[in-house]
Amino acid sequence: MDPIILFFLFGVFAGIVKSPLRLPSQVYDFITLVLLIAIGLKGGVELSKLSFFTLLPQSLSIIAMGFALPFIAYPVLRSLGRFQRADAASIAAHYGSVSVGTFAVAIAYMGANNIDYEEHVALFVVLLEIPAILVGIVLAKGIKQKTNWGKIANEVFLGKGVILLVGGLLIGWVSGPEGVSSIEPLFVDMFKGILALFLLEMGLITSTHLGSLKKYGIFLVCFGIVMPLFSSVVGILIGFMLGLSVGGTAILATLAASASYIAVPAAMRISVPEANPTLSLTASLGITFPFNIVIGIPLYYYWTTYIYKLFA
Amino acid sequence: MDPIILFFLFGVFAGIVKSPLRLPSQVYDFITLVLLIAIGLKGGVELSKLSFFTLLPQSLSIIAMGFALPFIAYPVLRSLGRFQRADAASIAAHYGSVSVGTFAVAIAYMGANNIDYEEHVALFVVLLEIPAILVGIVLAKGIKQKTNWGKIANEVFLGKGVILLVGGLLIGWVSGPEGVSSIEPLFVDMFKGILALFLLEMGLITSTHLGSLKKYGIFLVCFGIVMPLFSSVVGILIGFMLGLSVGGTAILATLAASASYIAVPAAMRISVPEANPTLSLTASLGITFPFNIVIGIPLYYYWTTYIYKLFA
Amino acid sequence: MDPIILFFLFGVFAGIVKSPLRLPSQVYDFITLVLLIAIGLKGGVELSKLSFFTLLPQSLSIIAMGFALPFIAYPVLRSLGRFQRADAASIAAHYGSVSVGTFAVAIAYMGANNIDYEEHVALFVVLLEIPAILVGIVLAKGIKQKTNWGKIANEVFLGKGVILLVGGLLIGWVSGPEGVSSIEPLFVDMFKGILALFLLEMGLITSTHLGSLKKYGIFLVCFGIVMPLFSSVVGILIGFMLGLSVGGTAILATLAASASYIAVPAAMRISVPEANPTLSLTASLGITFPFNIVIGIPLYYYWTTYIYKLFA
Amino acid sequence: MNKSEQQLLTIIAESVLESSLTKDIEQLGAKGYTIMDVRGKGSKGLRNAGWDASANIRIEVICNAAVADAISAHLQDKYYNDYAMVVYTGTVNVLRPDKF
Amino acid sequence: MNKSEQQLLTIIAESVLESSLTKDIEQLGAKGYTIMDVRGKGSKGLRNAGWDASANIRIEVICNAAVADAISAHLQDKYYNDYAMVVYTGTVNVLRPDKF
Amino acid sequence: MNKSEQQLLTIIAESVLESSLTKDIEQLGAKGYTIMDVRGKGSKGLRNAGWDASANIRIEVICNAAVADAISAHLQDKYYNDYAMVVYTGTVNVLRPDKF
Ligand SMILES: Nc1ncnc2c1ncn2[C@@H]1O[C@H](COP(=O)(O)O)[C@@H](O)[C@H]1O
Ligand SMILES: Nc1ncnc2c1ncn2[C@@H]1O[C@H](COP(=O)(O)O)[C@@H](O)[C@H]1O
Ligand SMILES: Nc1ncnc2c1ncn2[C@@H]1O[C@H](COP(=O)(O)O)[C@@H](O)[C@H]1O
Ligand code: NA
Ligand code: NA
Ligand code: NA
Repeated sequence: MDPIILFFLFGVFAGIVKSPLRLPSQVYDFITLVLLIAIGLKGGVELSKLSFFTLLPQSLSIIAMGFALPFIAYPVLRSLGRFQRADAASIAAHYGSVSVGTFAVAIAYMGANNIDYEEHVALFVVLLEIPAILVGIVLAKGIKQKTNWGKIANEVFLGKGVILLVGGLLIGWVSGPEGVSSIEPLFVDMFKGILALFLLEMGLITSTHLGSLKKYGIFLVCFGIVMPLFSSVVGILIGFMLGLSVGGTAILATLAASASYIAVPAAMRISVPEANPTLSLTASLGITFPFNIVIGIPLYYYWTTYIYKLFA
Repeated sequence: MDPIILFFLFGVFAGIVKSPLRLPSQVYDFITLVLLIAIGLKGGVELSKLSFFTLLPQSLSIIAMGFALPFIAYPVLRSLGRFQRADAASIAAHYGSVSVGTFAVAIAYMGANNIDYEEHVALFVVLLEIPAILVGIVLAKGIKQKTNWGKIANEVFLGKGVILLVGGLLIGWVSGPEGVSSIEPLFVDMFKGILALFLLEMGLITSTHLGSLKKYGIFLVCFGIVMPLFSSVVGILIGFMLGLSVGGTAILATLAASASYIAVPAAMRISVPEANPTLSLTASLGITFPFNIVIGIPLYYYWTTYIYKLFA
Repeated sequence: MDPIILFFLFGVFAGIVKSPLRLPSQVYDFITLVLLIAIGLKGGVELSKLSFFTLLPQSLSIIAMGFALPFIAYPVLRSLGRFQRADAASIAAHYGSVSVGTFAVAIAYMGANNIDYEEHVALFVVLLEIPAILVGIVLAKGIKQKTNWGKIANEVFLGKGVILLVGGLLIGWVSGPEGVSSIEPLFVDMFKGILALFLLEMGLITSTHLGSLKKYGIFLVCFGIVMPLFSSVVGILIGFMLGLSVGGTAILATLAASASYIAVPAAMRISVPEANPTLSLTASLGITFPFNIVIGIPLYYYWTTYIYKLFA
Repeated sequence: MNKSEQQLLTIIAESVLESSLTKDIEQLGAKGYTIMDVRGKGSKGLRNAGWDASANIRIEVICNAAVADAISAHLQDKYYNDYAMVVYTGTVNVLRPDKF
Repeated sequence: MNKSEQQLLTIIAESVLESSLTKDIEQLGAKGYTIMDVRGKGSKGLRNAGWDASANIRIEVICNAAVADAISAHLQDKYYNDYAMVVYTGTVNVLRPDKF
Repeated sequence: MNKSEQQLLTIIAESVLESSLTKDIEQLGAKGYTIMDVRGKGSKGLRNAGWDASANIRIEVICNAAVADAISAHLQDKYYNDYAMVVYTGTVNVLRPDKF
């Protein structure tokens, strides 16, 4: 097992046994910042090699997926899960959006197993972050005159996660491969080590959400596993249709399967305050994140190879 | 354009659009510490190769420049700028001293363009930090009995910036090239990556000073551009006279042109509290720093090559 | 002299002259975390190559040493030092346990001088951390019904230092050499640079304890030097008996000689609150730590080679 | 010394509210505020500041009684139902009363 | 607005006590608390927060007078002799008095 | 329990003043102080603690009324014109009154 996954499990363990081990939040901020920029840079360098006409159909399909997924999750949460409207909308938004941490682990997985993939997938992360948030707000509030879309757009596009990814993408795109080579020792060579520390902290945070699992019952656990399985299949099909490589499709499947725990919680807290944040974070962090990084990613890769063999 | 400059511009942009993106101040402290030590170490290793008799004339000329520049800036600020005595003295001190961030970018510029320079220039940074502070205090207060020079010397020599640079210089000097090789992965290989993060934060800080620009009007903007242009010429002439290489002279020109925003503001705040710190920081951070790293450094290098061709 | 020692001395100097230089505590936490994990990982990778039957006798001997040393220190502190019971017990616990910082410097010393050693020595660090704490508590309180051993075990085994070392060991052990290679740029290549920053901060902290030296007099100073000298000989003999290499024995000697300043102070503060923490920290940080890293380590190595020659 | 009694209003709330709260406070007439990062526990559970989503801030506002009441009422109205939040007021003596 | 007077109990103590103190506070009947990291100086010398061993925390507890007295008495009894600690109380007006 | 009324003096000021302020406070007779890092806004503008130059500290001093007055007067005299600073006092009940 990749040591970075062990770091996560170690963090969960330390949290469960109530060790006083803690990463200062400033260190967490620093690590997140480096990861987000690193992901953006890598994608941006790759983008500079692609034409607009390659990217356009990919981008549109992926944005469409981001809009569609919450619409599938929402009725399930309302009817089977019996959640209140705001809660169902908020959870749906989390699952329509993406988790950068999961994406980073997927990238590390491909790297460790020497699987090729389109390195501009970082662009997909950015494209998937936002649509689900908009859908979530509309699902919670309906389309009212009153909704302050300007403020929401502000919140969403300028949030730490999105702006750092976009900034990294642009810097990588403008600088090109030689340009960024001088900053690679920090943003490329350190990537997996810093990701290990990030996952240690995610394990600690996850452990604080495990306690809520009992409270919210079996439905949330099932949803947190079945929804990513379903979304991953959607991701695989779209990747296949777009003609992505096996690796790229598996990453897209992982993105589809992942649930946000940075951008969406912050946006929902401001825009749909009546939704209970513990509910969505418990599902996304307490169930889906561990499931994806430990079981999901290899599984989605396996499914992708399977489907590609089937159709090829 | 070097990606580190793009990091700065990205920081300015994120600040202007009011993104919640922020580097915790503890991370800023950490980054600054690593940069200062790295610069000192590099200079110190080089110092160990030079004789006292090479360094003495260089050091004396450079200290003289540090004393002279604020005396040139002060009357301009008083008469043309119509600033109060304390404010003019404080701004003059900022421009007589140096900016370590600008120096780091200049070093990165030389590295990226394979331009040779005397690596002991880090010593010049230390030598230039202090004289201007003393001149600034004298200009503001006159030479009174009352001035507590002991306390000021303490403030100035033990300030974070100076002590870390001097510490790095001494450690590098004592250890020599082989000694420091084991710590190079952090202090050398990471240098540009960490500088990129530093510039991102500087961009964020700069953006908070842009708002004051309007308030303080056109004179400050002009001063913040013309003064470095003038100082750079002084730096080039001194570098030429000292027989420095083209790269070394261009760096000295950059040092002359740069304005402090760490050591001097802190010292002035304590020693000349009646000076308005917003005024000097707006000029030094809001105008001169961006001007120098984006336009100044290549320009000073160009001027230096021009002058060297003229006289050679 | 190794530059990392110069970083320590620089920190002490900056502290003594009252420079405002400070590492934010969050940065200290981050650096300590990386060091502890790095040490654990390295040891764990090595552990994976060894059989249980090699490790068992080593582990038992070393645990025995951890139990024995405080029993030797305690009567000396009580009779010669005239310390109160709680204070003597607490100091004894500090000297029976180990200092991870000293261990890191010893490792760096072996690396810099190309001296081979058994890399699983990190296991010894873990094994030595704990027994002395238990002895210290028993010495202070006697074996009462009332002592809440569950709570103490919790405190001791889950404390930041122990859990990170053990976590690192396990992750290294499970992942093996190839597994950890992808995170080596952070945990191996950066090791000495990060250790340098750690020692800078240790120097700053040490300097704040030098003031107490005068207050507690000559006995504490003598104890802080003689006790490690004595313990190092015990360590050398045990290393020799266990058939360790010269390097491994010198490291074991250093571990025996080192005094804790992280795990033990925290545990004593909770379990033996009536002991004065300034007393033990002054001895361990103000005297023994500097003595060990500057003089002790080379000395213990010299003694080890001497004894090995004598008997070989 | 010129001293005067003012209200010291303290708000403990989720960090995510920082920008809305400061905007509201200024609009309701306060001349300044002071913010610090804190952690805590209350009716909405443990907020240990391990990361953004579980961090709290504590805002202090020195102002006159009318402004303090206006802010309290506004917070009660706008945030109390949905957010982790505690508000309390006390009386303090300030120097330079004209500042507040 | 529904306001009521409560006690605001403030504890400044060594960071190492954080988990014991919060446990005690809750057991003695407080419904919540707020913690911040601080540094300082007192009878036990300078505690500059350079590292864990010299760091302080400041805990605020809003509670009724009985609970405040119980906590004060308990702290005095259990910690005052051996630890760096300062405790003080004041009166504040809180919104939503039912919370405390 | 032995309780007594004391003054709680709070200073919010630029971080750069930390060492001078603590020196002054001790010289004027206070037995201790507690410091925390804060950010804020006031008549001298926004101080968001992004870096040293824009950071604030908040100092709390428990002391008797005479010392509190002495400190207030001294601060007013020495710093108020040139620095971002707010000072206020309140009354608190302390345990172990002999400490202050
Ligand atoms: N009784 C209390 N005393 C002090 N702080 C409190 C108290 N109750 C809540 N808090 C703080 O206010 C925040 C929000 O409280 P709540 O809305 O009750 O969850 C908590 O996270 C604590 O930081
Ligand atoms: N007079 C005081 N005013 C404010 N804070 C104090 C005072 N005395 C002590 N403290 C704080 O309480 C902590 C413990 O105090 P002590 O037990 O006196 O060492 C100190 O480190 C300070 O943070
Ligand atoms: N009305 C206020 N309420 C709370 N804090 C304030 C207030 N005014 C100013 N402050 C704080 O005191 C600092 C200095 O204030 P000033 O001297 O007005 O710029 C500010 O940066 C704030 O942190
Ligand atoms: Na998703
Ligand atoms: Na200059
Ligand atoms: Na030992």
